[in-house]
Amino acid sequence: MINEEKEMLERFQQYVDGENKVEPKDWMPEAYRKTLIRQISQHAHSEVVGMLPEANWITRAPSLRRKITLLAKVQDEAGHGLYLYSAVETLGVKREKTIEDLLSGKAKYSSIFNYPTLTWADIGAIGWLVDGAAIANQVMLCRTSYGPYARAMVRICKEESFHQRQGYEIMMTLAFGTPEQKAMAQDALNRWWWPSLMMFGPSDDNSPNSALSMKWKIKRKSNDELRQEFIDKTVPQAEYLGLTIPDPHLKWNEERGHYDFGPIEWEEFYNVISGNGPCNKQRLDARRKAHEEGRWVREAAAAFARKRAMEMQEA
Amino acid sequence: MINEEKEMLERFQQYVDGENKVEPKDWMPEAYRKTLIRQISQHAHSEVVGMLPEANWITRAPSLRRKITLLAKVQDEAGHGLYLYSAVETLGVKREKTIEDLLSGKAKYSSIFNYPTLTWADIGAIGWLVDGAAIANQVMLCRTSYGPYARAMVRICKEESFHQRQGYEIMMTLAFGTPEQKAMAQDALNRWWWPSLMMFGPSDDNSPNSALSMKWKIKRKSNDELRQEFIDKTVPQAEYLGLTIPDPHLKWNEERGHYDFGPIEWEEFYNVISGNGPCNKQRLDARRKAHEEGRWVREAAAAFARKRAMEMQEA
Amino acid sequence: MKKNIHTQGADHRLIYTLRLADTALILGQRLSEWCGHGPELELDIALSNIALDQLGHARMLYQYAARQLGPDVTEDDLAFFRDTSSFHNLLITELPNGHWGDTLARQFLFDTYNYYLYSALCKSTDDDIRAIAQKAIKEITYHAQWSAEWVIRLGDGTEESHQKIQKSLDDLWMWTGEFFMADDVDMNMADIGAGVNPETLKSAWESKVNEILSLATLTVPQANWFQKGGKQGRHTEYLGYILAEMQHLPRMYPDAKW
Amino acid sequence: MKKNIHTQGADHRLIYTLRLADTALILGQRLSEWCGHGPELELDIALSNIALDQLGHARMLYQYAARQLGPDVTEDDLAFFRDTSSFHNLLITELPNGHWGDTLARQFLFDTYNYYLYSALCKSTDDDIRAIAQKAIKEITYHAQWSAEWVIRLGDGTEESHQKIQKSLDDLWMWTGEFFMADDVDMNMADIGAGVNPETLKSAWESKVNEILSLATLTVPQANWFQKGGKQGRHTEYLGYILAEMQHLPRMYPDAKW
Repeated sequence: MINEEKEMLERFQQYVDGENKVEPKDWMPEAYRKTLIRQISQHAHSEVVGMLPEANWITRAPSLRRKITLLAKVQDEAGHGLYLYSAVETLGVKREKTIEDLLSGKAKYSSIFNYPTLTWADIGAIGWLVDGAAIANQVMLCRTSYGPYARAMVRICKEESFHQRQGYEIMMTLAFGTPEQKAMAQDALNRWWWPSLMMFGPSDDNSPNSALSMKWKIKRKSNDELRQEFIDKTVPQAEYLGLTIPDPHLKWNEERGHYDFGPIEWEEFYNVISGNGPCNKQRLDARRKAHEEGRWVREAAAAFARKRAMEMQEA
Repeated sequence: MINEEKEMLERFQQYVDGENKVEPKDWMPEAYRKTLIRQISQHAHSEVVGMLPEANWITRAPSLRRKITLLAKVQDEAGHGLYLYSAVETLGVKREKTIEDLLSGKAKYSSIFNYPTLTWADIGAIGWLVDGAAIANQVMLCRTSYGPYARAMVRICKEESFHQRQGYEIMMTLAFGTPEQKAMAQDALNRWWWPSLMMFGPSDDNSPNSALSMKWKIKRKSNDELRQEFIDKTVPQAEYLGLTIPDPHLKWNEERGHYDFGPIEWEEFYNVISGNGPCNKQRLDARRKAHEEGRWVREAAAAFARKRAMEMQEA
Repeated sequence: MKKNIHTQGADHRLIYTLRLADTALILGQRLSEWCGHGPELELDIALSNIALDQLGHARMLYQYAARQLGPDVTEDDLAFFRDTSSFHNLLITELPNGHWGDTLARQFLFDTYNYYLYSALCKSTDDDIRAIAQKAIKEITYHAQWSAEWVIRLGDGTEESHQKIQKSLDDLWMWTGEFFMADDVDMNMADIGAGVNPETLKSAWESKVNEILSLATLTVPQANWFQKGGKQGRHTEYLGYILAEMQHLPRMYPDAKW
Repeated sequence: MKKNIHTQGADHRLIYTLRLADTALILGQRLSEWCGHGPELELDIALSNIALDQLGHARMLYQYAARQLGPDVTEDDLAFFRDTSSFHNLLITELPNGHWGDTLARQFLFDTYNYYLYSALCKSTDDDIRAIAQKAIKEITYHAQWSAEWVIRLGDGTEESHQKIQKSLDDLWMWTGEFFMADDVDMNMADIGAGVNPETLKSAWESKVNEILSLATLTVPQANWFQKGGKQGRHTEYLGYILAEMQHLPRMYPDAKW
């Protein structure tokens, strides 16, 4: 490494250590930029792919109020996708390119969206658990070192908390409803609990990129810390609902001041990530179909805009 | 007309008058052939297009027994379509060509299938009324002068009577069921009654082709005769069900020994025939889609058959 | 235990309210099928917005209809416990979404009609209908602008988009006649100033549609026959499937609250 | 008033019977969607035949399951008054039909499995299952022949058909693993000779599939991970829609007889 670059790297580190925000036009290490592009893209893709399992219940929501709330929620996720694709653009990658990487299978998105939503209770469980896990991560990211990302997160976090409360409220309605509704809620918790814990990513000793992300203050807490926080917060909520978390090892540890929990089946996690989840193909196919079938619309809009721009110029 | 042809025409008429069947290889007047091609094709198309309104309820039939019976019935109609396309082929027109005429909109099919099936009771009403009207016509056609058509009709009539009984049985179950079921049955009768009467075609004074068809014994009863027969048979069946036929003019005429009935709205009839019915576009689109999307399958089967035939030859 | 609500022989005010409500609900339901599948995120969001507005209007109208029926009936009973023959929406709202151009063309034809309808309903002598119309008209005005702009964009975009949207308009045209067909319910509600005689909306609708299609370099379709029946409860074959999907869950657990 | 039937904690014989019944019903239901829309009349008829057979098998099995549940339960209660989590069909049966090649490929993969399964069930120690299997096996044998012939025809037909059916097989492959995954229900039923350990069917199925695909000039797909869960009541997102459509009418009028 030539000296100049080393120096810039040190200056960058000091800048970040001083809790300053990095802005698009600032110099940044190439690895910092790449890490951010990968992470924010993944986050954007997760919002967009994450629309699908929930949209699956809009037409079947059991009341008009729930239908409207769910549609508005999924629409918010589209909005989050937009903010985040814009944040990626500040790092020099066009939205079109970012989306291509998703559709080609090159880019990843949160593995949790490769599980199916099988009953209405899944809409509650996703709000409560999946959004809950996302928020734990996002609250941390509100203080991430990259300015546009941090600002997008502040906006997103506000809406996500709202979604999470809605999800928990669905769970309450079910858990305190008829026995059939309560069984539906328990079944959803059974299916979503472990995938939610996996959302925080591999344990710290298997997470090679984490150290650098922490050093550059992209992340501020480790995967395991965030996971523990989430569990500690969620267990009492499940207890309040009268539902059982599907982990026989789950137990309050007085000494640690945290809940102990059972081992996570990482084999499944890596399998789902690598494309073998129940819905990977279905989700990507749906996004590809939307993209392909929307091409003529996007092209028409672009052609129309060009025509009008030319008319303006001529006038 | 040259004398020879005139003579053959006379001989043909005597042959037909003697209640002999015309067979494919016999000489026949061109107008006879054309009338038959048109009529049998229309009949074939009606069987095939007629599958659609009933197939619309297979996945939603209210019991397993009804589901199976309905599926078997619609399958029978496909079979009838096959016999009839074969009968057309004996007149020198290939099935592919006959189907093209349907898909291009050149050929017609029974207008009744351009009405939608809106409730389960419509499946009963179609069996009872539409199949009932079809049978009145088909029983007559079992004695039509063209041999292959007459033989196809004998076979078809047997199955149609079975279908009609099934339809009436559905109506009985509904009419003697809950008040909601009875209302559903009445609603179906209200919607299907008049279109069923129109199935017999225009009144005799507006049916220019009828005379020749009667002379050649293609038909043996006039549209109005058949319609009256159908009404006379159906009214007591409706009475047994406790349902009201939606015709305020309907009344037994002691003197005629027939039911009098109200005027038919021929404007609607001609409108629906000419393409403006509620489902004309939907029905033809469905057939076109099936045909287009099935092309590669038919081509593959043909290519495979050719390959195997060549292999046989070479061996 | 829930019972089905039937509207055969119901009074004119209730039928009229349900026509408005059902039209809004079924269109909202159809549009919501697009959510997550739009041509791009901005359009996904825009169409979801219209769906949300329609569903919002449906709720207000069902609440009013439920009040007419008495204290035991809720908005959800009306949405989830009626069969097709007691639904009174316009047929055009129940047609399948088709491709984006089909959806957009339907939206433009409907929004333009809906704009003139709700503008008139803002002067209804029925306090509830008037209040609802006055709340809804701002949103509906925006819908009509948005869909008109998109018709222009697609009509005057590429050759492909021009052909596609023209075909969509041609296919949909026979479903627009129902906007303007008056029956006793309409006439009685118009007579007491509570509703609108739909025939009076026709010429404004036609001029606006002509104006926009002309800007879009598109041809106004012709038809000499229009489909009808939705308002009276006689629907297309599509509505049964919409209701099966929409109502399955509440009907599966009729004792549950959600 | 009808109540939903739940199978959580049901005994093994009932679950086993329902796995067979539900698999037959859901496949029959899917296939019946083709009726009226096949590539030609002969194929429409042939596929309807298979659908009819599957639905017929489902009825016999539901009647047996209903007998296990007592005199108040009917075959229709089991088909129309259960939710997804109490359905126990194989996942592959609930996948959308796709194009003709997709349907055909699923049919071939399934029929071949079903043939070996029912052949073994013809020796079941459970009198009812044995009697049903013995009735069904002739039809199933015919299905397996028919779908194998068609796979060969499409594989060795045109370039287009070859590519299409290969893609169909590739896409479906991950759903075939469930055929052979045994759980406690399977093992207990196999232990008493009433059921079959599905693992024992695997090698016969593999050889037959290899043989036919080879005749069809097609490549046997590879997968290192298979989908599962249907037998245990954890399904794809498709089943909910199938049930909504299938069950809507009986659920709408729960007091009616049909």
